[in-house]
Amino acid sequence: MMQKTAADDMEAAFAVNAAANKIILHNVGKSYKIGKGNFTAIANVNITIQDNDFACIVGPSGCGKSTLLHMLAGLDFPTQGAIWINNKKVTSPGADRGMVFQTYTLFPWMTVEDNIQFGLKLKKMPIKQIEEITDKYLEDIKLTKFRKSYPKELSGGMKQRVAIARALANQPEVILMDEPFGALDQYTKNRMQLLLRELWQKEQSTIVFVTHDIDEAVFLATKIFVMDAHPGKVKEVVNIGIGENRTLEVKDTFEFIQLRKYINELLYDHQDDDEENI
Amino acid sequence: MMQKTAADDMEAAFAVNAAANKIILHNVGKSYKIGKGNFTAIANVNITIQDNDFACIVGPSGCGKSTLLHMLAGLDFPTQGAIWINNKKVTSPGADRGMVFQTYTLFPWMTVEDNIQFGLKLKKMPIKQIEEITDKYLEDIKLTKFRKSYPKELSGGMKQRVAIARALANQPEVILMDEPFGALDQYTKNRMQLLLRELWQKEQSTIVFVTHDIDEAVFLATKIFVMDAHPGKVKEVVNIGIGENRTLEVKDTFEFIQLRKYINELLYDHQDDDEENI
Amino acid sequence: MKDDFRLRQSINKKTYMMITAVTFIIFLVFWYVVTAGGFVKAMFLPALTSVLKNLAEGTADGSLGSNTAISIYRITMGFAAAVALGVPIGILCGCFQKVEAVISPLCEFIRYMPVPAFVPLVMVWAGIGEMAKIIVVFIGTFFQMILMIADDARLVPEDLLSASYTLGTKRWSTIFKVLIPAMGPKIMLTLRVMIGWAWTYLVVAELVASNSGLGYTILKAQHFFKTDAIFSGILVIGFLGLITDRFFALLIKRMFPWDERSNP
Amino acid sequence: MKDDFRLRQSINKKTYMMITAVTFIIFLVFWYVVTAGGFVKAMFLPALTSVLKNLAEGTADGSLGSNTAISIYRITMGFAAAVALGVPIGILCGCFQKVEAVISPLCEFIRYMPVPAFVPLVMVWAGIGEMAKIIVVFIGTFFQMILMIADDARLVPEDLLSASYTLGTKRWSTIFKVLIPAMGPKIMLTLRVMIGWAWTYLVVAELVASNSGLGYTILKAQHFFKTDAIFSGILVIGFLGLITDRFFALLIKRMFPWDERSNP
Amino acid sequence: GNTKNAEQGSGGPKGLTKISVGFTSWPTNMMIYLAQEKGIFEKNGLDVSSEEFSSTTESSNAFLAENLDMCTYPAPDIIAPISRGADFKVIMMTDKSLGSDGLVVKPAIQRIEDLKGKTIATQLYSVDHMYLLTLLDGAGMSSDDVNIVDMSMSDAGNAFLAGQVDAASIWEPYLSKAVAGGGKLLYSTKDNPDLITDCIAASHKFVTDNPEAVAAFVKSWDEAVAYWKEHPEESEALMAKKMNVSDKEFHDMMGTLYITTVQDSVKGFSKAEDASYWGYTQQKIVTFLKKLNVIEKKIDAGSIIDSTFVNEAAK
Ligand SMILES: Nc1ncnc2c1ncn2[C@@H]1O[C@H](COP(=O)(O)OP(=O)(O)OP(=O)(O)O)[C@@H](O)[C@H]1O
Ligand SMILES: Nc1ncnc2c1ncn2[C@@H]1O[C@H](COP(=O)(O)OP(=O)(O)OP(=O)(O)O)[C@@H](O)[C@H]1O
Ligand SMILES: [Mg+2]
Ligand SMILES: [Mg+2]
Repeated sequence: MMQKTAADDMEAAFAVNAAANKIILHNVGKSYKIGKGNFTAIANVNITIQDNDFACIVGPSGCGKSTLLHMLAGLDFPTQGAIWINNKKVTSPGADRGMVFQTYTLFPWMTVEDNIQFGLKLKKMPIKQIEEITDKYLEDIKLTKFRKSYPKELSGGMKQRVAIARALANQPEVILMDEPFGALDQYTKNRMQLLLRELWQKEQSTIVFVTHDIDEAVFLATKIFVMDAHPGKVKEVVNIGIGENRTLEVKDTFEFIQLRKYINELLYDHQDDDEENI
Repeated sequence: MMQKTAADDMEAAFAVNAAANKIILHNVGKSYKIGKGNFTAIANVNITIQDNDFACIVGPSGCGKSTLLHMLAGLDFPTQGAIWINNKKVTSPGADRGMVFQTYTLFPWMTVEDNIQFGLKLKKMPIKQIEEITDKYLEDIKLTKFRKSYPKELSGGMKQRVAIARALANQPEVILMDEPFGALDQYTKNRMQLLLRELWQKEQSTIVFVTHDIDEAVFLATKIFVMDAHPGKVKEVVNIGIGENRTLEVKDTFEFIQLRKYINELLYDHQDDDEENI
Repeated sequence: MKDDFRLRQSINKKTYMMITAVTFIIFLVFWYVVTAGGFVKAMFLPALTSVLKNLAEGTADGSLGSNTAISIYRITMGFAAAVALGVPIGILCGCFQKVEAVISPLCEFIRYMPVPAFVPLVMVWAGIGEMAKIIVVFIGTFFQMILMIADDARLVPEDLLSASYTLGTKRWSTIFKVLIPAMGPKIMLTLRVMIGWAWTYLVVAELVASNSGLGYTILKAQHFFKTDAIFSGILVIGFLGLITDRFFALLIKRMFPWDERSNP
Repeated sequence: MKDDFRLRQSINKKTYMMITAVTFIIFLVFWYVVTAGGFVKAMFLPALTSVLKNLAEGTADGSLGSNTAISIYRITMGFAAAVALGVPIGILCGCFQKVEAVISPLCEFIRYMPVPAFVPLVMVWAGIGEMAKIIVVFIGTFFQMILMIADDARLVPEDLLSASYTLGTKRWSTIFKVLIPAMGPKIMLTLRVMIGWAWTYLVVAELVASNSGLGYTILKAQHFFKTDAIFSGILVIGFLGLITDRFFALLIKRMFPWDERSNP
Repeated sequence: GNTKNAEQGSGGPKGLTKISVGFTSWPTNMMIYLAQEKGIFEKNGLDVSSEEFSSTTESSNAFLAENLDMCTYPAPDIIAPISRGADFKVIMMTDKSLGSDGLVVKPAIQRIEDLKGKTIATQLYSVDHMYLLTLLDGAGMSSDDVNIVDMSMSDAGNAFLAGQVDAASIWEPYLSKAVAGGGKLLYSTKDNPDLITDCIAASHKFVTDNPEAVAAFVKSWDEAVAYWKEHPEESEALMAKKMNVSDKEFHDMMGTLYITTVQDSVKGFSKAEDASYWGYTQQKIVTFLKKLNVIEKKIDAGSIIDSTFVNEAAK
């Protein structure tokens, strides 16, 4: 194990020199023990993501998207290969990589407000600034009136919005989001998409965003990773060149529709028989 | 309390005579105690749903859609008004109203297979038939290979598919679904939509389906209830008259696009200032 | 809602109280009838009236009050010490497998040992003063507490911890800001269980050279088989227990308004 | 992974075992040095060697074996009875507030009562045979068990019950097919706690007219201040406890492969 | 004499010497309370802290753990600790059993021989166990012929009353209770008064360091006994209250005891080859306990006695 890691390190050092990449996944694989056997969830993923990239990951259910994000966050570790962020191997989670989880993970003993402020207080930010940021995000997610509510008093979509605000308010360098807008209505979703784009441009952060909504992916991303299942792997990387000042109108442009169609085809291509042949 | 219920009963008897409705919500309201105050989640909802209707509910996050479904299921009770299903006041949950929840509620100690068979075994269905149904649904949700897996070994979308199969396999008269396809990729989602339509036509069941995806709502529904928030109420009922033998192609028809646009407008109409004015 | 078969439906608070009151009254009436009617010898079960008389006498001459006070003092001190040490150690055990490897097997080993067996040793180590009684209560609860609190720590959902790491908590901030608040309701439930346990050690603790306390009163009464005195001691302890338990239940409800299970 | 500060990281099984072994060895060495070095009088802390000698003698003449056997029998019977009655009643308590209103306050009342106080009463009620000892263990665990199991039942997520209602379970089928399986791991944890508790009542139980058993051996040794015999009794009980606990831990891991917390 | 040595300078409020005495709930031991209430200890320069225990096991353990300076003992319970190396001296006798120990049986039983195969409750290795064996021996039987169950004295009495056993060899107050509850007193120690005695022990260290205090204690005790003899009703009322029994019960119990004076102790501590010598009866107990394997090595019972103080007080 140790030896292998050393070898990986060398290879990676090489990769790192080759380009100033923000995130590097080198030969990443993940398998789970099930009973006595092994189940390979992800195999041989090689990805590089540049600084200030907005990377979207799409792929069939169960292809390993959540697993990948967990590994980027340092919450789980690859059983093969390694991950580098900022030229440092990922060995633990940290505030530099904020995450919005697929399930609701609000702290149930904190009010909406306290949930949002959690990371900021940890950083010992001045109270006035904390208040400002909280107010701004409460406004953005339209939950100002619910600032004193506990998570158990919120609907599914409301919880999800709070979780998004909590992660973003913390201003992480890398933002990892696992189907964050899944339980939102179209209107709120659109608003959140615009907000996220805006934020990303302003903060120059790097975002890795998992979604099933191809429209969403094309609208948001600078790069889309299309994944395949059994075992999970990256099928193709699509660069999205539709300009960076996107408004909702961009969705009606020819380029956009072409891209959406292309990715759709990539995804649906012989999927029917695929999932059953593990 | 008792007196009020009696009065309601009389009113309802009237309503019941007026039309052979499957589901009647009469003046339904729901409020929660928060601290010392009261929060009205839903107010004055009057809905009737006919037998073999496919009713979709759309509305902004937090408008009370989940609450409504819970009350239909008999898991929660209105604080005002009453609900009748099959001319019987809803006082308890039952196998006649199957439900897919917004959060994953698989039984963690059961394998995928056992989860799906749970309701069938309760009904003491012959084992051979149980096996047949299980096989069919495992096939439909493309998880045959995972039949012996425990929920903790599944991804979010896989769990959701199992929950759907579990509810449908039980063949309830009324099917209540709370954003069931939220975590599915487009391809699986489309497949599940077709499957659901097919099933609904074959079994002549009545479906109440909550979604944020207006496309999905228009494609599936015979009737769409558009809700408004704070307090939650039904803003408009839209009948969907695009024929009953729908394929995916229907989504490109003029009628479909018109309907989608109409509902979009209904929803987005002055939403900006709405949510903040409770 | 006649046909509502759902479990854990909360009933009206008044109804609850009434059912409880009726239960206790039936209990007392039964006791009264059985003893007053002479169906059971006083030796097996003292007459309700003579127990009440005993209690009245104790109240009148102040001995009941002072015995209760000293017993409460001993239990409280012993229990407080066990909490002050046991809860932090338990949390560490639940958080770090290396700590667990040191502490857990040792506690598993010791917690089975019958406390009365330690009484002579406690006297050797701690003398025969108040400290000895407090130590007996401590020994009886400490090791168990560590294991139970460690279990509680293990039951905190991993998701919450993951979320907190990504928001920037390190080892200790995760423990203080996330794990402990999340464990809150469970810790209180555990303490509620444990305080009852502490009381059951009262008699053992007051074996050690005491001439006061409820446990001592019971021991003394046992010597002369004064069943009425035994029963009045037992009843007073039971009553204190009931109050403590209700107090804890209320406290848990108040302390954790956010918890769905404490406040359904 | 040097800078991995996450909590509850599982360590290598061998490392765990080694740490534990080292802990126990340090413990034993310390004991040996302190006693053999004459730092502590034998009357206060017997020499490790004399305790081992005592154990060896007991093993040789078979008395240790037979005393252990009879004690295990008593504890097992009393505990089994408490489980057989306490678990179902506890579940009912957790499911139905009306049952809770009857049972819970009564249990809260009784569970605080010191078991030794009941010893003379148990004797007059149940005689001086094995039954009396079994009843003492039963009393010591039964009431507590009801309350703890009721808490366990209350901690089952409402979501799971809701799901099961909509799939057609009624009151009893929900309990048997959903609530109990979902409680499984928690029930086992509770039983694991309780069996340790049962053992601590051994000395009290064997106060009642016995002339065999580990508790009895300890009592007699106490009377004559045979610290080595007291210690060997205590150690044997602790050792049995350690085995039981490890057995339970393994059982829980095996029984609930589906549970993320039992099988992280 | 009024003792006040350097070590105790910080002692009581009035420069009294501190002594801690452990004892059990036994009528004679209530004399300690009498001496305390009547100011006898104080008058003799002592500040006695009285530590009451629920059984001899506890009091003895506390004493051996050096938490007490003195401790009361039923005679046989002294042997085991001494044989295990405990270092203390018996400084005085306090009472002799004069019917306060006995064998109570169900009414149907007429003679010792009728006990064959019956269940008898007693506390193993106690005087009353020995007493039972003596009685069985006298009838040509042994412990194998009966079923002896080991119980504490109070439990044995209660078990008999509850009808759980056929006979019990027990001491007061359980004995009278058992008789009052319908039991038949088959034999009691009225017939052999020297067999069973109670005494007070003091740690060797305390005796060496504070001989005056020990002497003062013996003197005080004797004065308390004298006070009781002069004012029996007042004294017994006080002692009964401390023991948590009625005056009558207490009086009855005292009737089954011979409360020894220092003169009796002097006599009992003088070497002789019969039961009048305390050491003689105790030596028999040593043999008995050795046979039962309770003690590993034989000791010389006479060597435990320190008669200095009773001799001095008797002068
Ligand atoms: N236990 C509760 N206590 C207080 N308020 C509650 C509680 N449960 C729900 N609410 C409130 O009721 C309203 C409706 O909630 P509900 O879950 O039905 O919304 P929803 O329409 O399903 O939203 P979403 O689309 O986000 O799932 C919300 O505003 C929520 O804050
Ligand atoms: N603890 C586990 N044990 C065994 N297999 C697991 C475990 N966790 C995940 N898997 C498997 O790993 C694969 C990838 O899971 P993952 O959650 O990453 O999928 P996903 O791409 O996020 O899917 P979805 O879109 O449905 O959320 C799945 O096939 C799943 O069965
Ligand atoms: Mg996922
Ligand atoms: Mg909802």
